[in-house]
Amino acid sequence: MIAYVIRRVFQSFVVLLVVGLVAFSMFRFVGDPIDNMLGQERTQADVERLRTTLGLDQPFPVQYAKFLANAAQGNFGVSYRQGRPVATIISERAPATLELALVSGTLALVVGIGLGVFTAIRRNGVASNVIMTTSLIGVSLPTFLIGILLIYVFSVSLGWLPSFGRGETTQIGGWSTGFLTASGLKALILPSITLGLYQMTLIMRLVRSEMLEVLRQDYIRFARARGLRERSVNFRHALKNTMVPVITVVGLQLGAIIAFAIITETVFQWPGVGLLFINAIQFVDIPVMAAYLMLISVMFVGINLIVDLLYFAIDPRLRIDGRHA
Amino acid sequence: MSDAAHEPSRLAKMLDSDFAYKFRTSPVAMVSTAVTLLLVLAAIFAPLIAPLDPFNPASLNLMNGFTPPSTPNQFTGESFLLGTDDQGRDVYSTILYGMRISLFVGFAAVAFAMVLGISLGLIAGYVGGWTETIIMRIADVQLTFPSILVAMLITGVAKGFTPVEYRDSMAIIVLIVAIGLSDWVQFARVVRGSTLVEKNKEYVQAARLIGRSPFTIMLKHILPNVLSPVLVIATISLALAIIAEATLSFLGVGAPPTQPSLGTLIRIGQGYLYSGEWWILFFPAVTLLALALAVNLLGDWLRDALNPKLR
Amino acid sequence: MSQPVLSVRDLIVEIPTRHGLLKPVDGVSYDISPGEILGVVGESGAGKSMTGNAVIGLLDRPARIASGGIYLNGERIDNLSLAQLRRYRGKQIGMVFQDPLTSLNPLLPIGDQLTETIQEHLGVSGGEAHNRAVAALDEVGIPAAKERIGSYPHEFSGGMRQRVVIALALCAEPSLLIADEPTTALDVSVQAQITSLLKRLCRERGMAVMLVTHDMGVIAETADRVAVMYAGKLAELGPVREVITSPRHPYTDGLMGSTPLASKGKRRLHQIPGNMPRLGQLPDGCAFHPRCPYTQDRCKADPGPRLKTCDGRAACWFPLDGAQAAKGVA
Amino acid sequence: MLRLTTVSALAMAIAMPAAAAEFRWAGTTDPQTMDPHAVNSAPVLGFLNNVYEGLVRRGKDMAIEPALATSWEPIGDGEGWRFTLREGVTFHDGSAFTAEDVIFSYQRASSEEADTSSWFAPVSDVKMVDDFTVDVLTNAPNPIFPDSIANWMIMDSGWAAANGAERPAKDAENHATLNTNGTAAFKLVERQPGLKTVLEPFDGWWGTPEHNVTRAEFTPIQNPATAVAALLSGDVDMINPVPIQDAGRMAAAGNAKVIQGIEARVIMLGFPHQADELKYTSDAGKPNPFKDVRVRQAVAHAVNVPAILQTIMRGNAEPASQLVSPAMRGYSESLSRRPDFDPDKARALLAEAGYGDGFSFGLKCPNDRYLNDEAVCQAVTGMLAQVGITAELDAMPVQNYWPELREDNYDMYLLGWSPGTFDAEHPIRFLATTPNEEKKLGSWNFGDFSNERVDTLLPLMQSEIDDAKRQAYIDEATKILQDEVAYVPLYVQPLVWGTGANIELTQRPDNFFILRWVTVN
Repeated sequence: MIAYVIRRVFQSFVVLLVVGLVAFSMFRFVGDPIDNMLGQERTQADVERLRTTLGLDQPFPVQYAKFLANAAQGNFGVSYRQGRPVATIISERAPATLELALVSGTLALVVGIGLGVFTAIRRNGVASNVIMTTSLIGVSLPTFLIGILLIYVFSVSLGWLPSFGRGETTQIGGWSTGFLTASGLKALILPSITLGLYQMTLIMRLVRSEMLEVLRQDYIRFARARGLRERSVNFRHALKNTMVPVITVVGLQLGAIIAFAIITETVFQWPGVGLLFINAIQFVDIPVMAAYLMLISVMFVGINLIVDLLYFAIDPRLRIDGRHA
Repeated sequence: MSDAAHEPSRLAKMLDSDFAYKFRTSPVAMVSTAVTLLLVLAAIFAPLIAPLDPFNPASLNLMNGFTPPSTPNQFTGESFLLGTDDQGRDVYSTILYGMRISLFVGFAAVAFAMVLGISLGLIAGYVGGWTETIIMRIADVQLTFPSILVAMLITGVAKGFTPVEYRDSMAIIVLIVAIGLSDWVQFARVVRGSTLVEKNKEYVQAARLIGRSPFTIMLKHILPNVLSPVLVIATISLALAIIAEATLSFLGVGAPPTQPSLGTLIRIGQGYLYSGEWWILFFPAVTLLALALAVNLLGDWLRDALNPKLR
Repeated sequence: MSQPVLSVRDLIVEIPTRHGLLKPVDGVSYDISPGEILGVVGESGAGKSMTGNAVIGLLDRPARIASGGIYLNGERIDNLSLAQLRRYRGKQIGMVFQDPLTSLNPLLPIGDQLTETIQEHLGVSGGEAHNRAVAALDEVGIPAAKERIGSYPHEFSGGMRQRVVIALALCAEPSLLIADEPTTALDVSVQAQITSLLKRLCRERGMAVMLVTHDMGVIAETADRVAVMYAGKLAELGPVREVITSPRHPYTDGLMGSTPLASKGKRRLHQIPGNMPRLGQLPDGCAFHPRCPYTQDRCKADPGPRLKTCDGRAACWFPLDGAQAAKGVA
Repeated sequence: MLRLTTVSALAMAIAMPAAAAEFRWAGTTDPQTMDPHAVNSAPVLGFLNNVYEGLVRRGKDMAIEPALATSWEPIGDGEGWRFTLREGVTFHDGSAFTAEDVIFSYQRASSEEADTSSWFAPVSDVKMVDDFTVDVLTNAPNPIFPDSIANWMIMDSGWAAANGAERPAKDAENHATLNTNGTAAFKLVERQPGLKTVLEPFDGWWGTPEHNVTRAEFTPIQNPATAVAALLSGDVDMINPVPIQDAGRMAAAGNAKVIQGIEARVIMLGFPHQADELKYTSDAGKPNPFKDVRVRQAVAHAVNVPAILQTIMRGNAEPASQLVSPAMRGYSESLSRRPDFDPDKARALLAEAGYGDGFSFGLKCPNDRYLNDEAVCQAVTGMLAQVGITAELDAMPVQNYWPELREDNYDMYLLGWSPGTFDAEHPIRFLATTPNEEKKLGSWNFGDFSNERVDTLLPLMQSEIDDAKRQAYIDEATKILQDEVAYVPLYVQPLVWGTGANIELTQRPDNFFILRWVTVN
């Protein structure tokens, strides 16, 4: 199993390098940072000088190699826009995104699995059909529209919830949290619903179809034939088996939450890394973009790895195979 | 049995199948198919139905801008069924034409993803070995990034590589490729899975033994067996592609404003949400919702009706 | 004879479809006494599994019991609510399915699956349940039961798994065991072990066993009586020996003719011409008449007689006597 | 902390009359830095005007008024300017303001690392006469010098030295990036880049406060629709800008007000004056029609500016006839008439130029730089199509836009220009003079418009002290630009701010938000 993990980590590392190269090669198409950094009255000489200072005159593989060399030492460079170390900026912004992702991920997981199980057990019930059909509306609405709609209804028309930002945050060490104040919690509601809704419907539909599949299995019939309670059959026997295939997708979906946060954070001006990234694109803040993409890939690769390891925890069949792998 | 003349026709057989029966007895399937068909037809025949051609700038009168639905314009006195946008374009016409682009991009992207995914999936499953490892690794890597981000990257890179003078005309093609490339993994995975199963079945082994070429085997024996999951994925992907196109266009990296898709229309309309011109956002959004919902419902129903095991 | 453990009376199971009402089980009646093994035999689709599922209340929708009665130790159980029925399952009626590979939850150790069943029905403590689980495994012949109780299903071979399944079905000491093709998925060598295990348990516990199979050979070696089903109906019911040596129903005769049986010695095997019709396409008259070598006009017009109305053995207008059977389908 | 917010929220709910209050505002962009010399951009300078002060400042009407200098006068015959400094001024940290800080701030702001160094191009030296007198010597007579340094902010030399921030840091961080020590009415108490920036009134300010703000919090909200939602739901007290289309409705909403003014920015169409061929569409490679003045005139007549203003700008903008708005110094009153909307004349001009059958070309346009820029370009496309010339529009984010223009990738483009000096000379220098890298001339003249007379007029207007003569030079240049249709000025971009109904403030035409003019009722 250790060999397996080592192999996966190594593969992940290669993936990271490739992703980084692709992402980095893209930067030069985003635009030119120089114009944003120099004022209206800049001269061509200023432009050339700054270009050289930033190393932008070099071919991008060279830039990438330099970036990697620095990144390996934890140095992601200095933001063109803010003139501050990228690592600092990202660590300031990360709590906002992680808290948002945590809440919406939990929401998506709990509600998604709950409703998925419900609709699978009550397969032909009226409530299930209503839930299934409404869930499709959730999948059919682009995230940005949902966000706009929620703001319009709950902030502007009803005035119940804040329309943007994190509200009041509390600083605990290097972590700024919105969980400890009323306004921080209120500010979390709309963005996390917006962000979580799509994943929720996805998880729900997946859990439902997997669970229906499992409920057709012989061991479920056998469990029923042994006179076990429905609750035990559904949750002890069926749900656990449902989780095996669900975990991969759910893992990836939770990762996707962080990426999709870009759109939600833009709509709600949520001061997380997603908004930072969008701003960085607009400003062609290459160090921030590069660091963000690397961070996201590290996270995805990490999630993938965790998902693989979770398989071992859940499915005893793999533990045997894993030992030999 | 002896009377071959009374052998039911193919069509009759099809209409009598369980599938057709399930279809006829499911109101959801009927309605969603009807809505999808209606919207697709409306998009195809947009030039015949639409009162105005929104792509012809010469036909526009700016003074018609912001005319509310079915109300005469205060300057020109003209009236439009669903009102006009900021440029004085008839919203009804722009929706018809916008849907054309959205659907074209959607269908083309799914077709692209399908061809790519099925081919790679078949090859990976059938050939195995290193080929398989490489293909599925690429798929894994791509899966680690959400499709919308992949599409954004591809659009960005493509924009950079396209010579400036072709950029606008290429925008739609780039969009198709970007969405298609971000979506092929699903197909590849399912096809590969089924291929692995089918490959070892006796009839395929038999076909191999009698010396059929791998290509023929894949095409004639394996492919038909994976068609129903592929059909379901394709339907669901169509809805996803339409939404992805809308999202990309909403973010401003999709269809150009001179050829607005539904997403572009929503992006434009969003700016008028608080100013009272609700119709500029509302009608395209409802159309997008109706389209995506109908296709999704259809896909969902197909999944239940054909019941392929989808992972 | 003591009171039968299971009595099935005129059982009809219906499936409504767009082609009309199908009756996969149509007017079936039989009893099983304690310590007796009733073999239910027939081609696939004859309604034998459906009968077993109906008894334990596990019919898949839209199939439903339309009429008739099922009595367990004299109590009627076909009209019970799901919650009431659940108390009978496992406790009074055990069931074993065809494929031991898929019958066990792959994610739970077999011990857990045993103890949860024991605790559910016998209301004993965890420790006691554990002991009984070990005992149950012991009883079905799992070596080193104590050590293996924590193992997962995939760690057992096919035959061992079926033993585990049987242990699971019997761990709450039911009076009736329904074994649905318990040996079909197993290697031939293992098959015999499992059938003899079933036989042993039946005798030791005085349990009634309903053995559903398509394999006449298994019936011949295991069952006391046999019920032959064709197209949802009982074709013949009687003691195994009699049915095998002198079948009265032409279908049974055909079935015997196509089965290699040690007891019958060397002879040519015959095929029954044609296939069993699909339920939606049953012919008028006796369902077997298109394939029957002895068909007469009445068979085409009138549905086959009920067993009761006949001699209680074969549901046939013109049952065979021993001499005819010997000639067979020449 | 929590209790505190609740209390202040309660206080606001009860709406205590004219009580001191907390004020929250939002803008599209976060100031990149808190260093007044590191970045020469409107968001930075506008924000820092609340924290730092210059020798002079602009009043509510944009007129120059004394700030850290109480008076100023020319030295000799245009050798420079002498500034008399205000006494008794202290920085936020309590240290005293003297001429030394002015010299330091000159050195800092004109250093190579500073983005503001071009302001000091005409300056040869700055000399300390005594503790409260400073001489600024110029290379040539410079009548508008005091006007040009309203954004030159004075930083405490001692504080900068103590914190190692003697020079601005453009691509790295230093103490002055996140901290300030100015003399203005507000001091910085919290700075979280991109998240929020908090100011509090400076008790030791030399002036008399006109505001009643006790704490002010700035949040960048990039999406204008979100900002409108935030204002309407009471989450912020002021937003800048308000999307033009929302202005009317917001004013009617009751809980918000709209404050409108005319900004200094003129929106115009630009042409390639030197290119030989068209670069886009099927006509790419054909001779460049825009070299012909009649074609440029035709464009000017084809664009229906009143219609654009009526619909897209919702009646919130004024048409423009020249490169500056009437509010700017040096505006040519006599040349205030812009070409009429006259499609027939446009068609006639095109026919005369030999383009009776029209042609097609590529129009470049930003989509996030100016108010409704993309919509305006679309409208222009439609209007040009009606006189027979087909524009293919390519709209893009501004970070891609400037490189495209710089590489001459356009057949026509949209440009907005706001003169940093509030003077008509500014656009002539940047947009209309023959590009000359060495002399820093015509650096935004993408189309390489070149006219000898305009080139000669520029130095004349730069050094002429006499207002009437100077105006004559400017008028002459403006006339040439109009006749040659160097650009087609369309309109002056409006300035639209939104505030809560209980807020009183003053909007300055340079779009700077000055906190010390805010009253929360």
